[in-house]
Formats: sequence, structure tokens, C-alpha cells
Amino acid sequence: MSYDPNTVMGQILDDLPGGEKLKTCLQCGMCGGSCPSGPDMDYRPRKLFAMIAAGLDDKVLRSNTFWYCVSCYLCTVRCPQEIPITDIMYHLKHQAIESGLYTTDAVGFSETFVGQIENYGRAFELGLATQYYLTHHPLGGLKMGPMALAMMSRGRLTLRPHKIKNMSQLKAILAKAKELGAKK
Amino acid sequence: MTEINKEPKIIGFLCNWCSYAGADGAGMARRKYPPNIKIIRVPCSGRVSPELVMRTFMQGADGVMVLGCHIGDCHYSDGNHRTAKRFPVFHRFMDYMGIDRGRLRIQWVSASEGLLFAEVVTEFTESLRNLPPMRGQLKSLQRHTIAEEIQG
Amino acid sequence: MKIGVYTCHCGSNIAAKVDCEHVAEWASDLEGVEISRDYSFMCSSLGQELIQEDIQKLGLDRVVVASCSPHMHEPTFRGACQRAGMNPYLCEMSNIREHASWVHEDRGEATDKAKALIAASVSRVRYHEPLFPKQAPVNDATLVVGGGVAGIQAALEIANAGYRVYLVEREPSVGGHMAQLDKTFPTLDCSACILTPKMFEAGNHENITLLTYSEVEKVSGYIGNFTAKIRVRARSIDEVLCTGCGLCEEKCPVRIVDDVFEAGLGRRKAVYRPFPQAVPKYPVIDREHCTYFLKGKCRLCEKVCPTQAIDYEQQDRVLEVEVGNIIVATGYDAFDARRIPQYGYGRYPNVFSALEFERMTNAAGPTTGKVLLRDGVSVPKSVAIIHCVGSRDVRYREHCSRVCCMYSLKFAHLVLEKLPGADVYNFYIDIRTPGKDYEEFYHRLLEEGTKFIRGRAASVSDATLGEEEEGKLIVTGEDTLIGEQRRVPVDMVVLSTGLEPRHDSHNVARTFSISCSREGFFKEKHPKLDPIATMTDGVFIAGCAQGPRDIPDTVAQGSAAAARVLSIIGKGQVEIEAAIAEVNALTCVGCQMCIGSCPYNAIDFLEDRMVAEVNEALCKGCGTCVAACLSKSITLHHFTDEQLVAQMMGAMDTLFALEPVPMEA
Amino acid sequence: MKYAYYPGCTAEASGAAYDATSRMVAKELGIELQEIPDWNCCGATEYFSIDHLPAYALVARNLALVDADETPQVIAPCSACYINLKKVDENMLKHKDLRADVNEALAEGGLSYTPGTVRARHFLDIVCNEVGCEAVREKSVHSMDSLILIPYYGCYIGRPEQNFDDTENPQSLDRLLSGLGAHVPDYSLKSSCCGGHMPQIGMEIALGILRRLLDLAAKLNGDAIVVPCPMCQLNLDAYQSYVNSRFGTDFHIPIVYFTQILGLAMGMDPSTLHFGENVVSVEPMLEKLKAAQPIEKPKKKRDKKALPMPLPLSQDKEQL
Repeated sequence: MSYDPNTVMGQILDDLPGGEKLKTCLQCGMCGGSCPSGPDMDYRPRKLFAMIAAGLDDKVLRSNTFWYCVSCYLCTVRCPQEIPITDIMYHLKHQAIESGLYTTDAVGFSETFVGQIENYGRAFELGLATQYYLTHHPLGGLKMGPMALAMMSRGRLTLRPHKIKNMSQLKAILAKAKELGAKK
Repeated sequence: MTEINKEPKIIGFLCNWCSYAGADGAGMARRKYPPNIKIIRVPCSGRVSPELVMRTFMQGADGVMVLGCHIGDCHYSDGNHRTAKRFPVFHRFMDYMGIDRGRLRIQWVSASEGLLFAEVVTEFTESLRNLPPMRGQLKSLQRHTIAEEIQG
Repeated sequence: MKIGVYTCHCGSNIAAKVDCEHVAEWASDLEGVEISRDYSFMCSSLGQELIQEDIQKLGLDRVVVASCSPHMHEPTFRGACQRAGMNPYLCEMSNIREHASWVHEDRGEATDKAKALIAASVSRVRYHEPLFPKQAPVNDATLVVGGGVAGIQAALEIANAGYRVYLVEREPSVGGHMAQLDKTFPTLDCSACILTPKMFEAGNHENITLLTYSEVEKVSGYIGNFTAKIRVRARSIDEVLCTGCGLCEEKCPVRIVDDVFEAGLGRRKAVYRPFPQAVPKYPVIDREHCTYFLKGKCRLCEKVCPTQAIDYEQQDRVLEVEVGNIIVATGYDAFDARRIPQYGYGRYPNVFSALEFERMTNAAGPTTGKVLLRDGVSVPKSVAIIHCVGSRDVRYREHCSRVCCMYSLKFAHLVLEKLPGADVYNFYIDIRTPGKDYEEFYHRLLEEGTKFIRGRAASVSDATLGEEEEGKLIVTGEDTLIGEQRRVPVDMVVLSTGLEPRHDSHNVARTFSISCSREGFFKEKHPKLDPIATMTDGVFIAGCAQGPRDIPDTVAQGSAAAARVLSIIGKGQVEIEAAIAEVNALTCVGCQMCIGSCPYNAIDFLEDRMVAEVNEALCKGCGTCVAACLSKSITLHHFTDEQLVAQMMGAMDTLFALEPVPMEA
Repeated sequence: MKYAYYPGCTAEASGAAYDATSRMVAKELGIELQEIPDWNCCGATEYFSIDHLPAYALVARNLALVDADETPQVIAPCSACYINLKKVDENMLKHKDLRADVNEALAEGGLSYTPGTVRARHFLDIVCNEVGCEAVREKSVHSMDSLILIPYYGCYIGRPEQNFDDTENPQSLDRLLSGLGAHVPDYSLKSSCCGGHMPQIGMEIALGILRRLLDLAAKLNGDAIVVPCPMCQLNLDAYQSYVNSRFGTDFHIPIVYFTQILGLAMGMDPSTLHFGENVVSVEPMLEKLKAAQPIEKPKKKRDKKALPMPLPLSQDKEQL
């Protein structure tokens, strides 16, 4: 059976190496049973895959499932059909951003992180935390206070970001990569 | 510029017990592959003499496949050992004759490897598309009638 | 020459992709073709009669049938020709189904390919010669390899018909896996109770030569006339003197874990019978563990034996037996659950394999039938049974092992029967109950209150939380029917391990010149219509060696294999392949290249005439000598150079003829 | 032994202790580390999800900056950095198009990378398999036999595919620590997830995950959890008090890097090993080590009634 390349399934089949294995999902639940962040997902990966197969793309892309994925790869190594589940989660994040359908603010964390890299070349934990919490969880950030304080008093949070020397080089590389990626 | 060979002509000599059954298996599983190969059944890949392969090239075949049982699984104990030893030598003869080595494929395909058979045939067919047609290569080619050919 | 060409539609199997009418019409113009027809089913009796009529009325002397694989219907069409008075070797088949219509998408391409294949056959068949197979008598003895229920069944059927059977078993006793089981599903009758009488009968049948603790090392010959070399390993027990009293076993000071019969859950002595009902009744001394064989002293068994039957000096014997047919029924290996670390087998004591659990519930087993934890004392209050361990998983075994669902249900029943009030959980993907009264058994289990969780269990761990979970095993998984993660604390976990091919199945296959399927089970001649036979005539397969199956199916296959053998014995004669090699003594230069190339040493060199000669009885027709002959003096009948060259040229000519554009400028 | 060295962003802040002690231990073990000049972030688990190709280009820049002739292998102490470097190299090798695209992007910065020329190795892999547990033991002067150390590997040792250790039940850290004399229990959650970025996006789940890990470690009387990954360290250490206040537990289990334990074993002064940076105090463990009371390993008595237990696969001589 062939899939419309504009659907979630079609995009996974077309873009992702190994993505065609998604068609072989047995709905056994090994992934959902193994997932450490499973309890808070809207749908466990297994159900999400059934929804993808059923063409419920809108629901799929609005779900928080892939944003809650911690990339631990446990589902991937255990899947009896060798479906690259973690990679599919990455791909779904990408699709959700492209389509603008995401509702969760977890994407904010990823985007904040990426934004930092694009500005400094390295991750800056304090800046990441403040920026992320200020923009996404002004109240949640307060809860993180004690932890940040403890970390800072032990010299584990630096106040200034480290910037790589040749930032212009990195920027040029990333810009080109984005351009190439957009063509696909 | 080399001429592109859109539809290479391939003759496959398949041993009856493993590879021919493997090709049957590909059929039973409805595995698709290009139609270019025409299969000739032989009892054992060891039956395929270099001369037979050479004659096939001389008739304008763009590729020849000799498929047999995996080493150790030969229906005739170790008939395919001969195949395994014969054709490396024959490859050198092909060099001498100016025939690209890539036109002859020796491969072990068991009766249960229908999928492998389809893959190998597909891949071999594709690879031959990059070579010019054999017929144009053999400048001195004189195609005989069957009777003439058989008389030698 | 008058050739008849018959193109089969095979319903729509061929006709959907090959324009059969057009092909038939086209073929009528080929050289030598007298008549060309197409028909919906050539293999039907009407189709065959069509050929017969044409042979008789039109005087055809060659026939080409373009249909399916010759592996399927060559005997059919050869038979039709023969009935019409034509030599069967003058019939040739073109495989336009498996090699054309089923594997190509485009109708035009498939049709063209069919034409080339038919033209090749027409071209070839002109050079066919009549051949006359010789008859050879059939040895009426049979070799049955494997003494499980399949082998026992086959051996008894043949022996009861009055013919000799050599039944060879690797272990010290016959019985196989079935002897280890406790109850059998779905009837719950006791496995030993139904198997023991058959074992006893096999062990005492006047027509059965039972060779236990033995293995077949080499097989040569062909259908009707095989010779098998069997190594009978030294038991270190004189079977003539031994009465099977068991004193030696009782007194033996060595106790080791029994990995075979007790599946690792129980222990045995160094001199032992695997179980009390073992057949034959004689024990064996396990030389790898016997103190005398390891350290040179002990000999306690010798001292206590009342009949001086202990023989430390006994040597392996190698027997050579002549048989007409062989049945290979070597069974399966249970999947080793340690290969899946997240289920904790070999890590947590209270995780058990299915065979361990079988032994545990068996009244004759290590716990005398009590369901206990590994400490040998505590009684579990909750048990989780995990299905599909090693099965339905491409990283281990892709196949469904067919019996696990049912035996898992049986386990659940046995736990509830022995431990009323216990909580039993089944983690399953699908419950598969394809058998008579199987689904009913599942319903019974539902009534009994077993809890079913639909989802492959993800892991078993000792990471408990809180006091009430203390000491328990935590089974996690997704209950896919409610879409929630489940965390089930239990006292005991049973892993329903799948069935896999014997670890040495490839070697065994080579010994008997048969082949293995992709996963390693023996390959049958045809998956539907000939699941018992193999590509090697006279060698049959039965039971789990061919693929996972339950006891009724295994027994049925054992009987079926016996029936096949008996029909060959009943006929008394087999045809010897007529397609064998022949040396032309006039042109042979005596170089002897052929002699070295022959896998069967079937070529002799006649010193006096300085030429080679093929021994007809030994030649199997592989044709390696033909390819090796430097003076082109050897002919392999039915695969002659002329025939193969004509076939190749027939195909090539057609390909060039069908090519739309002229080749050279 | 000379290797390229990729410290990773955590080396500059939350994981400075790991970076510092890795360098100290490497020096002691005769491993020369050549820091990649002007390296950049590996993108962690976030970048790949946002934009595929830039993520590859980002990591590939690091590989391109390695002098492959001099140091064909690069050590990453952080597990996440390690798998990203490895994944990018391997996928570029496997997929021609990706290789071309990434190199086209790199060319904008005057760089190029030939996949297969720089092999990423985890520092734990180097210590266990290049230096070897035996050689490490020879260098050690203080036995760890007064400590119960919990080996915790996290996700990326052996995932997403089996590399230098087993996927579900890795052993290298177990062997390393036992080699130093420590009592190392079979910690069944050793390769479970630490929660990764979950504290940022779903605190409740993260705390649940961390509680389970801490609970089992406490049950095994662990004096410390030993980790080879700064992310695991951060989550278990920094959020331990959160777990306590959320669940009413009272965990005080120090989370230390394996390099810190190696440092102690090789006789380095504890004050130089950055223990002061731990949120959960390491003092009790250090006290115990000073007191040097060897833990008596419980003797295994054979229970006559007990049923035989299958041997672990690794100990089964018949299984090859």
C-alpha cells in the first residue's frame, strides 16, 4: 500500500531512513511499556502509531508524546519489529513544528536550546533555564529556584555564556545546512 | 560516450535444487524483479561449463548468472565446489577476451532465499544497464543458427 | 519433428499477467511446432487429455507445457505423455508462472518473457532423446532419526506394517520433549500416561531396532538404497547384563544439574536414567561428570551392581545399516530466555522458563508437582506468565511458535488448580487458539479468573517501591486495551519461551542432503501439498523439525511420513534417474579430469583402454564431469550441451527478435 | 595513547567536576588528551528534533576540527555527546546524500569531513577496554573495599545499538569498580533512564523516575551512585532534595563520577577531586573510605531445599 506523501505516515516513509518499518508495527505495546515518560504522554508510541496508520494526523501532531520523549532509546532497542521509534519521535517533532500544530510548550525548551547554540555555539545552562522559564513557565521557574541556587553556590552554573571563537564560521555552516534542508 | 543499455539480456543458469527452487520461492512470495533474466535449469551449478557461458556471451547476452547452492549445502555433496573454483579462473579469461567481469555473476542462493534471489537479480540487472550492449561489443560476432552452433 | 505447445492460464495466476492466447498463437509459428494451444488449467484431467489426444491424433513427438514450475507439475505432464505412448523425457516445461507472471508487474514484459521462455523450451525439446529409467529394488528397512513423539509414531506405524525400523535417538531415552511435559492442552490428560505406552511399544517391538545415545554420522546412497553410519555412544553399561534395577544410580555420589530432561530445575546422578519410565531401561554413565572418568577412582557403581553390568572400558560402536527410506524427526530447541536480559531469567531466582515450569508441575519432577519459588519452600501468591518470549520478534525468532498461547493457558489453569486464590496474569500480544477445543479452553480460563493483559511485557525487575512490594518481582508493560502502563508486582514469573530449530539443524540437514528454511527448520518439498517430503527423494521430515507445532499435528505428521515410506516399500521398486552421465570412449583422451571432479567417485578409469567410464549405479547426474571434460567426451543425458545451448539460443533469438529497435547502425 | 578530546558544554559548568577529573585520571593512566580547538555544542537531544541537517552539520563541525591523522579517535566523557558524535559519523558513512549535504554546509566554513576517519569513543570504553580493568587496578593504591558502589550507566552506554557494552545489562562499570575492591551489587536499574530533560518539561514524571532509581540504590545500601554521564549526575544530584520533599523520602546518596572514584583509588587527594561541587554531600562516603572497614561479603550458603538456578549467559561455557 502506498501513502500520500503529505501525510505524517508518508513523510516518515519518505524522509526517515528505516521509517518504512513503521508499517510493520504489531501493536504489541513493548514501546509503551518501556517508556520512562509514558505515564504523562497523551498517547504512548504504540497508540500514536495506530493513529498515524489511521490517518489521524491532526491529533497526532497536536499530541505531547514526542515532546515528552527523553531519547533514551529503550523502545528502539526493544521493539520486536526494529522500528526506529526514537528517530520517529524526532521526526514527529520536526513535522509538528513545520505544521505549526503543536500545542505543548515543550517545544519551547528545544527551541530555546537551539537558539542558544545558534548564538553562542555552546549551551549555557543558566541562560537556558532562565530564558526558558521566563518565557514559558514564569511560576514554574520559581520552583526551580532552590536547585539553581544550590548549583550556583557550588560553581556549577556560570553567569556568562561561553561563546566559541569562530562563531561566524558556525553561523555560515548552519545557515547553509538550513538552506539545504529546506530544499528537501 | 558509452551507450546505455536499457534492457540488458540476461541468461541465468540455476541449479535445480537450491537456486531454481529459490526463484520459485520468489514467485510464490510474489517478489517483483526485472524481467530481463531468462532462467535455464541445470542439475548443479557444477554442470555449467565455462564454454557454455562463453557461448552465451557470444550470442549477445549482456549478462550471465550462475547460481548454485551455498557451499556445504550442495545437493550433490560438493559439486558447487567446482563452480567456486572454476569461475575465478574464467574471470581472468574474460579479461583476456575484453569482456567486463561484471557481466558474469556467481552467487549462492538457497531454496529458502527467494527474497535474496529477487534482490540479486534486481541489482545485477541494474548494474548491467551501465555497460554498453554486448552485441555491439563483439565486433567479430557471427551469430550462428542453432544447428550451426550445435555442430560447433 | 512435431512439437505440441500448451500454454496454461492457471486460472488468472498466469493469464492476469501473460496474454496466453496471444502467446499460444505466436508459438504456433515457431520451428517444428505442429499445434499450439492455450487452456485454463493444463494440469486438470481435461488439460492432460488434450495433450494425450494430440499426441495420438496428430502424432506429436515432442511436448512443451508452459505453466508452473517443473517442481510442481513435471511428473504430471510426463505422466500424461507416457499414457499417450510417448517417452516422458520428450516433454519439457516452461515456467511462466513462478518465473514470469508472479514476479513481473507489467503485462507486456511478462508476456514477452513468457515467449522467450517458451521459444527456449521449443528449441531445446527438439534435441531431447528418449530415456529409459532403470528400476532398482527398495530396501524395506527404514531409518527414523529422533525418538520424540513424531519419530516414535512413525516407527510404530512402519513396524506394525511388518517392516524393519532403526530408531535412532541422541539422548539416553526416547520420549523427547513430550516426556518432559506434565499435562497436555486442552484436554489436560497426563503427558506421560499417554506417551509411556508408545515408548514401551517402540522399545520392545520386534521390528524396531532402538539405538539410543546414538547419532547418525553419515548417509550415502539414494532412495530405496541408503547406507547410514550410526555412532552408538558407549553407555558404559553392558545391556545384556543390566536389569535396570537402578542401584548404581541410587549410590552414585555425583549430583549435577540436569539441563536436559529436568530443564535445569532438577539434578541427576553421573550414572542415570533421565526419568523412571525411560526406554530403554538401561542407565548411562555420563563420562564428563563421572568421578572415575575424571579422577580415576570411585567405581562405586561397579561395586553395587548386582549383575556386574558396569563396563568402564566400553567403546563407541559404529554401525552401518542399509535402509530404503529415512524419516528425520529431530524436534526443536526451547528458546534460551537468558538472551532477553530484560526478563531477568538467570538474574532473578523467581523467573522460570516454560520447561522449568513444566517440570515443576510434573508430579515426577523436582518439586513433586508443587508450585514453589526457587527457594524450594515458599508458595507464590501471584504469578505472571509472559507470552511470546523469543517468538514474534525479528531480533530473535520472527515466527509464532504456535504452542505457547495454549501452554500458557494451561500453566494458568495449573496454577489456579494447585494454588486456589492465586493471582495469575497473562501478558499476551494475541491469544492464538487454532485447534480443536482450543478456543473453548481459553474461555474456560477466562471463567476461572485468570487476568489477561494485552501487551508484550516490557521488563521484569526487582526495583520495588514500598513495603507491600517488598521481595516481589515487578512486571511492567502497556495494557494496550486501556492504553495505560501497568506495573504488576508478582512472586513468580514464567516465561513462555518459543520453539526454535535445533542448534545443529544445519549440520543435520547436510548429513541427510536436505535443506533448511531461512530460520533453520527443515525445508519441505512444498509448503502446502508436500510438507512431509524433502527435495531429496526417500528422505522425509516430521514434527517440530519442520516447524513449530503441537502434539496432535506432530503425531499426524509422524503417521503421514510413515504412510509415504510404506507406499514406496509397497511398490517395491524405484526408478533410478535416467539423466546420468556417459563417456564417449571414442573421443576420451584419458586425461582423468572428470575423475577428480566427480563428487561420488562414480567414474572409473579403465587402465586397459585408457578411457574413463561412468558407473551407472553411482552416478547421480550432477554433470560436473561434463564441465570438467577437456575433450567434450562426456554427455549428461537430458542436460546435454546441445539441449542447453539450444535452450539458451532459443531465448536469445527471441529476445533479439522482439527488440523493437535494430541493434547496430 | 593519544586521543582527541571533546569536553562538551557541561564541562564548563554543571559537569566541570567530570571534565576536570577525567583529565586528571587520563593523565595518570597515560592517556594524552588533545582538546578539539574551538569545539561547539553537540546539540544534545534537542537539535536533532528541530532541524535534521543543521544538527548534523553542527556535530560534523567538531569532527572536521579533529586532526584525524594524529588522533583518529575522539574521547567524549559525556554519554550524550558520545552518541551524537558517533551517530553523525556513522550516518554520514551510511548515507551518501547526507554526506554530500553536510559537507556542502561545512564548506561554507572552509571545513570538510570524511566519515569513518574519526571514531567517537566514550571515556568509560577507553578506561575499560583500552587501558583495561587490570591495568587500572595495578595503578590503584586505595582499596574501595569499604564501599558499596552502585553502578549506574544511564541510557547511552549500549544504546541505541549495542557497542562496547550490553544493551540491557551492561557490565563494564561493574567490572571496573569491583576491580578496585568495591562491593558492587547487581543494580537492575543500571541502564534505566535518569529522566533526561524531563525536569524541564514534566517535573512530576522526572521525580518519579529519580525516586525509583534512588530507592533501589538505598535498598542496596549504596554509599554512592557512580555515573559516567553528566546528565545523570545532574538529575540525580540536583533533584534529590526535590524527590525527598515530593515523596517524603530521606535520600542522601552522593552521585559521583567514575573518574572521581578512579582518582580516589589512585591516591589523589579528595580535595582535588571536586567533591565540593556535589549538591548531596559526599562527606559520609569519604569518611567511610577513610575508616577503611572492609564490607564483609555475605557468604553464600547452599540451601539444600533450593532449586538449581540457571547460570547467567556470560558464565555458560556451552553458549558461545
